[in-house]
Amino acid sequence: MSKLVLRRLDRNNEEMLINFGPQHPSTHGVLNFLVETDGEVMRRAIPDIGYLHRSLEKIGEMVQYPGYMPYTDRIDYLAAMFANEGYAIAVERLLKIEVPKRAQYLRAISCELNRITSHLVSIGTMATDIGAVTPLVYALRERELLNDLLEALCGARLTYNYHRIGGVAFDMPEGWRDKVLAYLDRLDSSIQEWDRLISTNEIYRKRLGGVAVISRAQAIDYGLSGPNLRGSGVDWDLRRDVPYGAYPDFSFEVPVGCGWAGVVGDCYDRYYVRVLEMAQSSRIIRQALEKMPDGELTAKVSRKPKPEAGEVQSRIESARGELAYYLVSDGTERPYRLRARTGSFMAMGIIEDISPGLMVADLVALIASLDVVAPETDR
Amino acid sequence: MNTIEIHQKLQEALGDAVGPLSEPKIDSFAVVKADRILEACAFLRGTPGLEMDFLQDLTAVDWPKRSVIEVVYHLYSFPHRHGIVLKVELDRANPVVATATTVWKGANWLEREVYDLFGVTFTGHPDLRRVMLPDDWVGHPLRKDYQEEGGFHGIPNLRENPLVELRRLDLVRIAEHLKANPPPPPPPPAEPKA
Amino acid sequence: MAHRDTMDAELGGDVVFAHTSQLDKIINLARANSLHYLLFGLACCGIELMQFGGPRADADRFGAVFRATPRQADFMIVAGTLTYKMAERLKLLYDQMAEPKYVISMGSCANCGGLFQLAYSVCKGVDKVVPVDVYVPGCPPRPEALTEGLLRLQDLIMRERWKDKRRPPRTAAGKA
Amino acid sequence: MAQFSFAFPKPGTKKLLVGATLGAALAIPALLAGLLVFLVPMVNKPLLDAFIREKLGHVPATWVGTQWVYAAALFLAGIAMFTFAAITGGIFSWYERRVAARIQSRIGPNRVGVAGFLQWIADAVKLLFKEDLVPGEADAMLFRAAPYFVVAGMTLVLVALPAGQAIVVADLDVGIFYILAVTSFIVVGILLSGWSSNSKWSLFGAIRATAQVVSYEVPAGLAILVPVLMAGTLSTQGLIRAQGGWPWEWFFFRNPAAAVAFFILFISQLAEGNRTPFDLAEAESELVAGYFSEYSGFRFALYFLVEWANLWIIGAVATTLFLGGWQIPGVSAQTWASVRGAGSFPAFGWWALQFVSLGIFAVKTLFLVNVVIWIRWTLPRIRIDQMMNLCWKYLVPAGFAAMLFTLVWQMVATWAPIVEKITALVVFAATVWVTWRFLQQTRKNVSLIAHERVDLSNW
Repeated sequence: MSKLVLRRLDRNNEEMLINFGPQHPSTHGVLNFLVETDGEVMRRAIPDIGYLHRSLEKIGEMVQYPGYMPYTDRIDYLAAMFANEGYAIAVERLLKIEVPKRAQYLRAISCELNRITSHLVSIGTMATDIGAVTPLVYALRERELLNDLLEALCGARLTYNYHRIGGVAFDMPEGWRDKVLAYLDRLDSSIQEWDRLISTNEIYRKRLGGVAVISRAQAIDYGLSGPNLRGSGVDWDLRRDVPYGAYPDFSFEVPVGCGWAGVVGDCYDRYYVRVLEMAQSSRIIRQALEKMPDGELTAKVSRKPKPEAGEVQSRIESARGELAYYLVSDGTERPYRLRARTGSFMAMGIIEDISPGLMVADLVALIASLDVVAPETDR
Repeated sequence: MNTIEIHQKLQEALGDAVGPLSEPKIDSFAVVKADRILEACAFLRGTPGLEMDFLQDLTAVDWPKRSVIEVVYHLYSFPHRHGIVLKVELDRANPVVATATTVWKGANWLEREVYDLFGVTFTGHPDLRRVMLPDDWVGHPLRKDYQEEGGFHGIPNLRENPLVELRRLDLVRIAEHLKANPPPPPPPPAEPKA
Repeated sequence: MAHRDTMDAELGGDVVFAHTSQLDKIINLARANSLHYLLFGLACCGIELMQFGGPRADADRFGAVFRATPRQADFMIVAGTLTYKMAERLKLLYDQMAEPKYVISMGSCANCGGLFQLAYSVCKGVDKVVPVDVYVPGCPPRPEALTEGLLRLQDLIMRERWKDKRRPPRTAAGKA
Repeated sequence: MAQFSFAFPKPGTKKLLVGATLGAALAIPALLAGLLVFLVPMVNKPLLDAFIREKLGHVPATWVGTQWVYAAALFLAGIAMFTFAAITGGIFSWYERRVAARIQSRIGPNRVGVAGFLQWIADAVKLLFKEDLVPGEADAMLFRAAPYFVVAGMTLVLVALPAGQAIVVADLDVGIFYILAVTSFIVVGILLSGWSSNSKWSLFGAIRATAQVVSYEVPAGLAILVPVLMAGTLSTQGLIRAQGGWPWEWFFFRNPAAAVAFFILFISQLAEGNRTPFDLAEAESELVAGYFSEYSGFRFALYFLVEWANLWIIGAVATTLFLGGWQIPGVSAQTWASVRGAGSFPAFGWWALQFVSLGIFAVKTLFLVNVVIWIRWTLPRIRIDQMMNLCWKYLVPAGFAAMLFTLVWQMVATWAPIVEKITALVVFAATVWVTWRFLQQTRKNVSLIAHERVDLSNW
């Protein structure tokens, strides 16, 4: 059993070793960082995760294929739709099922709504970590309205359990479409409000611009994905480049970081990419609502599917980067091995190498800009 | 480039260290000999035309029947948009493989996770510690034969059935009720008439 | 004396009303209306905990604001799944809080392990680690449910005598 | 369920609550104003002498009890100031929560009393009855003592801080420098609390706070020099007397450098009071709660109190130096003298005017307090190196420049007073215009989103 070996602290330099978390206002859940500092400047920050390790991969081997769907919600509670969708796509590929068009559109709509809620929390907590409390509350206010919409669609505010193997659980309720459109109008103006409130704030830009720069090569090398990768200037989006579901039917742009407040790949880029993505999500939802086809909600799937032996991987663009389910089937009713590759886990790996030389206040900005959430890192 | 072409290139470079591409049931993969995996990875990353710069996933699967632990590498290339799945089969009793951190930095944490949950040792890894579980945890839970211990540091891992507790409380309440309102003594048995 | 382990009389437990004096009532009114909670979100429920302080549920109405440090918190909302790794930290945080202190267990996972009965690393209920005053069911509970839990806690406090809630004096055996 | 039928609030409590709140809301400001107006001017040697001579019938110079009367007056004034600080601190804490809630489209505390007005009393009572916890590894004596240093620093400032024409406990000749000096007392308390807690976060916060407060004393001192140069006195009352009641008679408008100095002073005060964007010392998202992380119960209440009582000090110092203090428009020094009358005790009109001057001072101060609260709930926090940069690279040079400019300006102003008058009007007009533009822009921004607002209730 190997233990963490810490460098001997240099007492003459008055270095300190500080435990940052697991109960700390800005760790977003339960993460722990061992921070070696020399005054305000960090020597190193060592992430320590696992405080929310809920054995989800082991549970996957114990329950049947449809029964795992509620557990996927808990893999990423801020973006549960994506976790649902990724799992559903993986099992569908195992079973070789074609999903009806309407279900695919509903999946896209629900996922994009979820992406907005997730990004709202992300950018809101980011502002709070930088010291402005009000933007988070504004984000929560917007999120309440979105939660109402999602609740009307699937009956839950957070853990949706909406997607099914072969489709989705429910159709849109009556009048839902108009409410969504009304909300999207509101969203566009709230993004403007958000820009005026915080994105263009000089202190905010100074705090984030040029801080904790992750270069393009580094981002790829460390396996970052999603907004973090795009923040580093890599033009990559699975929805566009490896299309799945209904995404080929929609036209949208992929925002890429270009050094809005300093250098490409700094915290501000990662932050602002998320703000822009919300607007793109709204664009996708409008198109999907417009083109919504009629048809079945689910394909015909047996209640206890028994896929043939083999293995698949499904990749989707979650709010926190690439979410990939790796499923190994041995021909029984239960998965032989279930593995979820998540964006946050990969993002945690880079913190230790980026942290030297940053200030303690920058660590907070770095964690927030990478948008790591505990369930995704720990599962 | 599709998977078959990539596999061909890999086989040309490494010879018989690369096994055949699995029968494409659903997703196909190639098994590489454990001592050559690093070479295969470096080849796939470095060769122009392949450039697998993205270690998309690294995980393991436990096969107790075959007495094998498979380490699975999902590789992908951003510039060329193609990918391949490599596998390494390790001895279940003593799973050791070279680390891929020299090729992709991102492998660091993925390998730590595999070490933590499967007990696979990655030689040359800079910081091989448990990542999910406490340092003094016993066993590697994602192995198929993992037996759960009875709790951790004195915290029990079982919870009593709430119904049992409710029934006990019910009995207590009935007893107290009887104590407070003792039932009237049973009427004396009627004397049989003579 | 009001006990921590009061169970509903419906379930056979005893709810004993304390004989509170007028002074106790005034103190209790102040205590019940100024409950600061420890900012401590564990899992999914942590997000609902955030919404609990947000515009619609607005816990601030009841005088409940968050404090980041356990020393200044009056009650702890254990929001989410408690793993073994975290359980020891939770106990530490609980010990660091100043008396009188309360615990609200939020969500099924915190109540009994909930969905994660099969998990090898999840503690089956917060009450295995710290005493719990109010259980809020749900997975995750809505902010409204948590507000109800807060009101229940206020009820509980109103029925207490302040003196009973003090930490016992330190014994010779060691520091408390 | 029957067992939870404890009605709270009980039927009938509501009327009581409304009554109590309204009573408190009226009585507390009245009490405070009364305390200030009637107790504080008593700390005045001629007045006390007259009191002894005419009401007690003794000769002050020879009577044994004279010193006792002086001491009693001082004691009463001290009590008055401390009560004032405690109660304004409490009310500000409630007020800030309400304002913050409105800024964040929430409601804010509204259960304890009408609009939650008595919330601060509930908080205070709760904290009094909470366990006073001393961490096992802490330096117990210093840990216990530290809050008192902070409270003492805050209270000592109030001694020389005026609130009305005669409402100042001690009109010191070096008043404003005395304020600068005793403010540093707070640093001692902060450093002690951080050190003695034996917690790394506390220490971090304390070091940050110390660095910040000590650094920002420099620009604050330089900015204070500008009005001092203009008035030619260090006495706080003297500074106010050198200004006038109308806005263009304030130092802020009379000298362009003074306007700059006002902002330097205001920023420095935000930093010294640990308010956003300079709340690095108690940065919740970085340092848990900063230097008072380990404090609980009563001792935490003291920090709590100082934090909000500081709001008044921030506003009052800026008002005194730049915004004309208690000066009533159109009431000159001669008017004050004539209203007072020639008797040994002031006439009734004088007391009434005291109330007016207190009111004017309070309005200006509360305006600044509002600005501080508004800034706190809007802006993010700056980083420590940026904070130091701002201080040493921008504020200190600007402070020096403002001081030197003022030296020249004063010569010009004595040579041709009309220049000063014209400048005052121009600067005043410019300020009005900027304010007007700001309000217009705000209205425009609000209208951009207002028409699409959806009710927050479940739609």
